[in-house]
Amino acid sequence: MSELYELIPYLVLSITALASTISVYLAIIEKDLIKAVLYSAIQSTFYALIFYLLMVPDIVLVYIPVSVGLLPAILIIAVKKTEKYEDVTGISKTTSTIILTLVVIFTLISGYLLLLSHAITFAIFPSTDIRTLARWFLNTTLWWNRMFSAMSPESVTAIVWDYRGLDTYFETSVMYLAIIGALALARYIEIPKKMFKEEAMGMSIIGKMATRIMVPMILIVAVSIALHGHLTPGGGFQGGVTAAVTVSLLIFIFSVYFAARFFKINTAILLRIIGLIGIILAATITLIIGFLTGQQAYIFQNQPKVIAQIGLPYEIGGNLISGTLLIFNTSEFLAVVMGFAILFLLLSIPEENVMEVIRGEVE
Amino acid sequence: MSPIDFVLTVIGYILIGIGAFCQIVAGMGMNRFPNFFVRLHAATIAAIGGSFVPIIGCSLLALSFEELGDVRFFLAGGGFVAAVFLLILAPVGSHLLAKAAYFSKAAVLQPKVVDALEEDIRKGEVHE
Amino acid sequence: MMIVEYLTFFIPFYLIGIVMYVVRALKGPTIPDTVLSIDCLGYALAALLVIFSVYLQSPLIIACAIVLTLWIYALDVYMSKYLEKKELGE
Amino acid sequence: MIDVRTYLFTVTYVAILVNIVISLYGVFVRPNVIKKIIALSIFGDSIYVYSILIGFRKAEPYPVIPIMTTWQPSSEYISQFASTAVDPVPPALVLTGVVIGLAVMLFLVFLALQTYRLFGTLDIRKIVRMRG
Repeated sequence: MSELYELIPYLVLSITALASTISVYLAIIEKDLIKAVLYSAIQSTFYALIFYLLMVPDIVLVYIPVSVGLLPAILIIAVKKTEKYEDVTGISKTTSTIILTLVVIFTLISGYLLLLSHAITFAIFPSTDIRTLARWFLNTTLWWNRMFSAMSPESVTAIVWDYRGLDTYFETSVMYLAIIGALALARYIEIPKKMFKEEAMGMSIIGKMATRIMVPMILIVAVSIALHGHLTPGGGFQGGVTAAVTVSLLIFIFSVYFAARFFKINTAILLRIIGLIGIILAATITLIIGFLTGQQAYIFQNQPKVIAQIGLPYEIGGNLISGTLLIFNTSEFLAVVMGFAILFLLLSIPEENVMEVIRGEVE
Repeated sequence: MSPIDFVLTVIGYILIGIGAFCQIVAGMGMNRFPNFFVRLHAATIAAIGGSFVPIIGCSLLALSFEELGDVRFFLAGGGFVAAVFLLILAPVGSHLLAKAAYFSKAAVLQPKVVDALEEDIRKGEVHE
Repeated sequence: MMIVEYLTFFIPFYLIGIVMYVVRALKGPTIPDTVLSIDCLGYALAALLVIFSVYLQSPLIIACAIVLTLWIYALDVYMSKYLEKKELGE
Repeated sequence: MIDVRTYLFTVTYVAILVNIVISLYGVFVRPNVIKKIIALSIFGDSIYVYSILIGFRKAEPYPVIPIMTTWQPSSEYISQFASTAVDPVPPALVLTGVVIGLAVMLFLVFLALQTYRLFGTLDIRKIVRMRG
């Protein structure tokens, strides 16, 4: 009984991996593109279960919205706007066999190297010990000595913002650049000005009613995921992508003209800029306090260090807030929601309007 | 174990057992029913019987599981929220899908006995 | 013996159900069949996630189930919008 | 005598390796741009799973998440937590990777849409043959 109890998670892990392999194979060889997108969504769902069983809930919370939700959504929109089927005539057999052989050899070599990096022997199953760096992070994430601790019980978020802040900062920059690139590709294109009509637009009344009920609840859950990011799994990005579902529901179930009542593209850009300024503030607030009081401080500093005695309070009135982590989570939440709002608004513009602008540009 | 904890545990296990039964039934229905509109029945069983009921059962089980400490209330609350979301969203999703599939003629209605909706559309009583 | 160990008997049933849904999703002759099976698969996985969070005694990982439920519904909405003849924005 | 858990873990490992092979084949051979984007996203996801698999550990009965459940931990609690929690460094890396991957994919999809609007096709062989 006890052995079976320990065996079940590993059994589920292997079955899930095999099922994901089948769906990946079908997704690649399928000619109907929309079915390929759906098969890749199945694969993403199974990967989410694998991540869950490997005990990394932060990754599950960010992976499910990204790979089950947002990426298929945008690919579905792209397939609807472009070709529905893939033309596979004319792929010669020898080329594909040669490439397949090369890929197999490359992957076997890299897999073998990965295996070697993992352990010297062929024992793939991980040992009971982890590397020293990880043990140090686990030991100091919430500790009595504030000089060496991030004062957050959530070690993943602590590493993301406190120990590797610069990395997260550039990640936000990449996201910013992608959205700026999308905006640049869609320049001069505007949402047509039309009135929203309840009967003629959108989907059925049942969907509209359910959306009206659910949108506040979804927002509450998203905000709680974002604001509890330093205590429970989650954080700014995870909460933001969860809240982005409300924007897409408003656009798809009602219509873009209904969503344009609440926010236009320019408003979304403005709110996103406010969020980005908040992230910069969270990175430099200790430095600003240091300048004002004439003490030494560093950029990306959260808790006081030995030679820089400034730090934000890690608790207020008995509630743990972990210094700048709370500011970072809130700002990131705002920036991410508004980024996806911009993307969905851009994608929902009718194709005729886009083509008019492009024809004007080309000539 | 206090009596109320015992009752919660038993109810939780019963609900999880009902869920397991519904999963098997829905899976068989999913594979053996002839076309899309009949498979919607199996989907209802899967969503409500197979997922909503065991999530509630797990929440009750977690409430009675005292080794977890105070965090078990977090588990139970999260489970109830997930169950409520599922209860509202799953039928609406099936409805939207069925409506879109019917009007776009994406699903084949093969063993067809009578299509009342089509007759109503022809008479002009219902429009899309 | 802990009370959660009896869950060992129930988890295989959920696994069999999930495998059946995958078979239908990969076999499904039309696109709505596939979407419907992904629906059932997602909700079954959400139930399995809640069961595993009790089973592995890690209560904090429950939020994943809520998020999975939400996004499976969103996938439904996207696909029904794809099947409809209207433009995406309307 | 091979442990059943080791065997099942190896099955997972090999299955993800096969996924990488298939997705790389899709990236190199299939002509449609959207199909290439799908294959590229599957490739990235498989690499993330590998990173997480490296951070897994063995613990009795099962490892716990790298998140404490109490706010005022005692030293015994911390040492017990550090001896059963999984490695928190790969999740932090993968978190960054997922976000950057999403950003790149979004930009690629927008580029593909623009390509279709300008060239009228998404077949990479036809696009390459066009000039100007």
